[in-house]
Amino acid sequence: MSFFTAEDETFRLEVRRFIQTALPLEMRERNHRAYHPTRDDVVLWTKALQQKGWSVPSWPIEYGGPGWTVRQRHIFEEECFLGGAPELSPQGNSLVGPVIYTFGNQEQKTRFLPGIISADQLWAQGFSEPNSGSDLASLRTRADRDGDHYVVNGQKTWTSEGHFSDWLFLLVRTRQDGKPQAGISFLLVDMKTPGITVRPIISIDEGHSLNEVFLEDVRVPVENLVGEENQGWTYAKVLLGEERSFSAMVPRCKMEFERLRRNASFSRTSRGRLIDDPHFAKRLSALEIELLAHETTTWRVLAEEESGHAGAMPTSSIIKIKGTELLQQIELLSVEALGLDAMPVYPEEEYREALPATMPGPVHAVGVTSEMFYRRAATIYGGTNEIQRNLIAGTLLKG
Amino acid sequence: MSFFTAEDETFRLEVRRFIQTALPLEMRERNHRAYHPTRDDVVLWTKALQQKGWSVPSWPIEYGGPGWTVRQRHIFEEECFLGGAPELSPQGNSLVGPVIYTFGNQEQKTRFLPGIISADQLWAQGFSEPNSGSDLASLRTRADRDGDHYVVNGQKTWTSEGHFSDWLFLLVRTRQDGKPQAGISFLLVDMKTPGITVRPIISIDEGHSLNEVFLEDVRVPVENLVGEENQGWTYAKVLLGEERSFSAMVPRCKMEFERLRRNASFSRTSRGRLIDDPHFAKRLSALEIELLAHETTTWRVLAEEESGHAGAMPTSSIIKIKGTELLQQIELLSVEALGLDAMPVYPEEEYREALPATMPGPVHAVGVTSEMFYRRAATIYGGTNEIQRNLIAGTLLKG
Amino acid sequence: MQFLPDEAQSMMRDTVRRWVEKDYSAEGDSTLGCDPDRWAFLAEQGWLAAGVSEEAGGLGGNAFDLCTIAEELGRGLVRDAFVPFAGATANLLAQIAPGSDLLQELLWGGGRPLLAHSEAAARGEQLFIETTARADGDGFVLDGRKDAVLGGPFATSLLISARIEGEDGITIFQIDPGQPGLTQQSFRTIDNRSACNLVLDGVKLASDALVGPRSGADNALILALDQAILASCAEAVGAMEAAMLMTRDYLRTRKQFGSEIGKFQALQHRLADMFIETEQARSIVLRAIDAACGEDVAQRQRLAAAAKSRVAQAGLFVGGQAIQLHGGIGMTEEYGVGHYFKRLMAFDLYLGSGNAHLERFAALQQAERT
Amino acid sequence: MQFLPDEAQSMMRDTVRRWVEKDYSAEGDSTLGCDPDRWAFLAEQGWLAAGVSEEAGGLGGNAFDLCTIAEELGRGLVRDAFVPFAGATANLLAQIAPGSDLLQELLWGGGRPLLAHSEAAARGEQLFIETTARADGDGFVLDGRKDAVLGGPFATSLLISARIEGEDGITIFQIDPGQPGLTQQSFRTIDNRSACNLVLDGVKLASDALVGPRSGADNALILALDQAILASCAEAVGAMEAAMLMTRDYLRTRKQFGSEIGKFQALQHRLADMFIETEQARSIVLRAIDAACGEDVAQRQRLAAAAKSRVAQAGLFVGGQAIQLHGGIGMTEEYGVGHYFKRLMAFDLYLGSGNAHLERFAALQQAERT
Repeated sequence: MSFFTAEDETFRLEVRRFIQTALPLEMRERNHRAYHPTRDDVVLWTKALQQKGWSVPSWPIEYGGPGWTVRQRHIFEEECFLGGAPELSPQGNSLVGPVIYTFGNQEQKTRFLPGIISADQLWAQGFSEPNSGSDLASLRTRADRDGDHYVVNGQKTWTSEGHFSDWLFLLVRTRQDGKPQAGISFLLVDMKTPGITVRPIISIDEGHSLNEVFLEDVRVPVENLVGEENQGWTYAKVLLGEERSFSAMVPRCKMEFERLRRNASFSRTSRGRLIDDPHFAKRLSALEIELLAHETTTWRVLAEEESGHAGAMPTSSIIKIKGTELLQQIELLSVEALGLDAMPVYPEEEYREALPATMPGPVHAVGVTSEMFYRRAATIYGGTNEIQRNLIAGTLLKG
Repeated sequence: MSFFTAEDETFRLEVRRFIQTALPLEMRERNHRAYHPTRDDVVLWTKALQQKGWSVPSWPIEYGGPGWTVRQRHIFEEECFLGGAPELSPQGNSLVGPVIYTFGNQEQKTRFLPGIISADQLWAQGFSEPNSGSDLASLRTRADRDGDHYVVNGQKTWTSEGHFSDWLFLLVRTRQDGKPQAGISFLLVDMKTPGITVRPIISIDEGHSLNEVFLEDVRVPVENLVGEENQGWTYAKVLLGEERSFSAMVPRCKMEFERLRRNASFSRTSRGRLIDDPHFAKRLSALEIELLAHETTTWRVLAEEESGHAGAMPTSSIIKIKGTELLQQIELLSVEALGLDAMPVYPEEEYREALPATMPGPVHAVGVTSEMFYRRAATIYGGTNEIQRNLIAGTLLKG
Repeated sequence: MQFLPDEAQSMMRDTVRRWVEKDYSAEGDSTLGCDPDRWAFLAEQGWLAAGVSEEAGGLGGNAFDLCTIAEELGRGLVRDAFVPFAGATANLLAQIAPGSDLLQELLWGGGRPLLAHSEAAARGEQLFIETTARADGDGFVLDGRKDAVLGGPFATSLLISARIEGEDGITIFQIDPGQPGLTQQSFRTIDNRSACNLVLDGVKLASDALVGPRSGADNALILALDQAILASCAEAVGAMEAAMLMTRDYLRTRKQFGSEIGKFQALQHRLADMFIETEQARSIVLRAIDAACGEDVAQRQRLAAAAKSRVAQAGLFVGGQAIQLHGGIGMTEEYGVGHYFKRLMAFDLYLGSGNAHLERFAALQQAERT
Repeated sequence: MQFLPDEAQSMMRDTVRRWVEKDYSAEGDSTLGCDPDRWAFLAEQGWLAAGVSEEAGGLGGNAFDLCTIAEELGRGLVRDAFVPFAGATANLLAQIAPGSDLLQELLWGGGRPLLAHSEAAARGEQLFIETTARADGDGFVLDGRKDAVLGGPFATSLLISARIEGEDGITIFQIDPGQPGLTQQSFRTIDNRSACNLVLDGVKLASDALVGPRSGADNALILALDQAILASCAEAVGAMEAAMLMTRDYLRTRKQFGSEIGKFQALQHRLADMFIETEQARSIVLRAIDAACGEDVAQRQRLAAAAKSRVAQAGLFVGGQAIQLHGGIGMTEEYGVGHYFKRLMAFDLYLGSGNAHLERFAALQQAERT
């Protein structure tokens, strides 16, 4: 594991120690159950990190980030996951924040970045629409100029954390003619603006993290336009390209693999512990080997990013495909390993905060099945794996 | 296994007994090695069957067949495979024979059918061309009318048994305009006609069963046209649809599965016989279950054929896909089960007829690896499995 | 070997299908997981008795009849615990208590006795239980636990499997759900059914609680569980086919990049694979039904194991791809395609996972050879 | 952790690649499986010594150097037994006979000693051998057999592993190929290399035939075999990448139904999967190389097993799909894409199958935990 240097390992220890001291125990246990994070937890943890200057780990120093190397960011993310910290809200941190400091004007930077750093303002994303999934550029939500406002009408969907966010960033159509990509603009919208309705989408894990957002004559001041009108697609594309090693899900895969291994040492069979069963051990090993390979591919991508000259291949597509498919395999085996203890529903609202006095299964079963159901989305969001395979083949066949 | 009736089982015993008495022992051993059949073996065995009236098992009585039910044909084929009989030449039996008795004229029937029944004339197929594989209708070999002859020019490929056949049936282009399918005719060609050159194609098993056939100003009498000019595509399509349960490869899968099971009882490990290793037994079981399911699907298709009302679904595509993919899985595991004994080449020409005095591995290893290599073609020929999946999806999406 | 329903079975299938499509609704169900009136209707229709021989008190059908009904219920994701009652329990009682009142009321209405056999550590090993019975005067004292008893909250009496101390086989004891010493913890399953865990802590029973032969229910249990496995496989096949067709319909209508997504070849091939898996699953179930109607007990067991293994594998593939091909909408609780996946996941867990039955098949084959 | 070759390694890689592309030809090779002059050239270039430490007499490189060369040879399907000589034997001698003349002549030319260890029943269990040595006066008498010794016909002396009766460990004995009692049966492998089986029937050896510690070669053997596994994995990765690119090129040019077949999405996705598998294989090899350069012996073994398992799986997929996507032409001996599949099949069989190493990995992990 000599990908990481001695300094990296020192850094890892520092992160780990910080998490151990700063993260409340009950929050860690909650998050190890892998339910959707609550606003309270996200805010509390972001503020704790802010004390260390770590609340926006990928940002450069000049905008309030720690100025970490890519491997430091990777270590930080991994330690947070394994340590049971709630995930930082990605919408502000990884999506709109970078767009604002890269393409926004000085006023926007001053106005919006501090709220992201402190989690005083949480953000939600308004990109997808019911009829614009993989084909994002076909979006139809429109913004029409009316004096010094845009008037926005339309519908967004799959809006994570929309039910507890303060601000919304939107892709909207500001021109109807020309190529679909050409008439799109990037707007920042206060969710308290009249005309915005948020409707929850309950996902198949019975949890609530997604929402539909309806926009009806929503008046957005023109100063909330990021960059130039009709150039929003360009900004969004840069941002989607940013995700790269993030989408590899190595930390999550590791966390779930460790949970599986731990749980399999609790599961009994007629011949002893499940973990000691040679057939089970073989299946576990196949996943572990895949995880080793996948982690190494991700390190290769990190090294590429570090060296500054990314290769010609869409390596981010490989790690997105592998990470999500491996995660689903791990989680399917996790459910199977629980056996009958995976049968009960352990609903998020009853099990998230604290465990009930009586439960239909052991503590370690809580959250396993709902996490597995929820992650069926992993091969869909962030560009379906079918789209990713198109990209890989396209590059190969062109190259 | 009550798919077969008591009469069917009586019939099965009759077939089995006949094979036991009529098939020379050395021929059985040769064929259990699963190399390509020789002309001598095919002719000898066909003639033996002819004595019983069994040499063209799928033909109706009026043309010299036994008039069997589909399940009798299935039983016959299975017993022949498991009993180690050489495969009957499919070109005459299943391909050109039915075309001649369905679409040919009386003279053609009289002239050609007896030679197929007696194996006095072996046939080769000239459909595919180097640039017309899956897209057969794009074929370019042309036949131009010159008095009472066609003059044929072009090139055919993948011609099985072309090197020891007497006659060739061809799809040729007799009209250059219109839809590609519309200008194709079906010709019967004596392979001794001047202008025909046969060049062997050695396949990756290092065996010789395939050939290229070059046709240069080959003069074919017009009476050798089957049916009407430009209607050949229709005849070929009917014929390709005929294959159905044949392409399921159940008998071959069973033979290869039995060989695998037998061989795994010979293979040693540090803990005893390979067949007794629980990990290996589990992998073997997965294949056996797949084979049970596949055989049952094939029976369902047979029952459909029997009932005369085939369903709307291209069930033949399912059993083609499953049969060929399962066969490849069985054969891959067969090679792995041999371990180091699978490393030597056991070339067909040295091992087919009789085993050499000294060999680099045990008798049961002979032919296993070359068979596996050769059957990589199974998912390609007879309509690639990709084409089969297109067909299934097409029917579903239309239906 | 029967591939298609005969005329009477077709009529029954159509009746069940119509009922599922038109009349069935789980809306007003209590936490029992089923509505008593609805259940009475099922009994009246003879559906609970369809797979039980006439001698035992049933309609004289066999596994094919049972599975024909189960497939339709699976297609509609009906929540009622048809398989535990009409599959496992009815088959068990038909063997160890044919013609009994207990069986009669189960089949035709009046009572809902339910086999409670499953224990988490068994993981599909059918005779592995740790629940014990200790002789106590004329009666018995039971200790142990049963896990995830599907339909448990709806049962009017429980048939507990236990080993009498010092004896070899398994015995079935009938217990009232309100029996002192018995704790019942009900829960909702991941596929929205109702189940319970049972804890038996010194449950005292009189000698007449014993159902069937003392310490001699082993073979009957295996056959009953295998029968339930087949019926649940049939449910799964119904669910798979419905999920596959729902996906097919979605591919025909959903547009992206200017055309129906069904035009994309990669999605076409995935749909084809869903279809192939569904058909392979159907085939192995038909084969296992055929064996279940035969006399060869070893063959019955082998094929039940084969069916469970193959159908579970197909089910997770088909259910998972149904969501994948739907994209985001497939992830919503409201749209419903994900419910098939949940049912198929629950199917894998019920009565021993597909993987456990693959290992069982291998062990049976090895035992056969030696 | 090293992902890419450094400058010196890049130069070496380019030199090897150029040689493979321009100069290498197996046309005139005898049944030895390699041309002595060509082999002398490899030695001269320092390629045989690239992975051996300076102290032992090599160039001071490590597993990365060895694998860099092996990958290029695999890419070109070079038939020479580079891995058995420069991977297994050189690494073994570097441990048990560093600085010896035997190692010197292997690395720099002059002699071609070859480890002959493999026995069919071992199936990847690295220390399982049945060849025995019996003390006989000052010397020994060897009995047993070695199977499929890759490069065997080309060896000038054989290093036989055997267990001395009554002792626990493994001992290496040097034998002349012409030694009485030794029968060598040469054969051509399925991927057109040269190998032999050896039968030892009372082979009498003097005490100086012993190489390295008596009954103490076990650990060195494991490390040497694992090193050879990594080098052969690198060969396989080279072969996979070549097969993948050859397929890519074919998809770009072959036309059916009026367009390049690379336009068909199902084939595009298959190509993408071939690429992904190739990259996963490369990653696990890099990870295992990293471990091989470290001190943690348990980790080295685990990762060698992981690499073999993962690369074999990837290899059969990529090789098989390369044929499939080519269609008929892929089946011909002449066209050549099938040769990659054959090499990758042979790779799976060599030094224990991928499956055997998956089981080895699982056993090592279980041992670690207990």
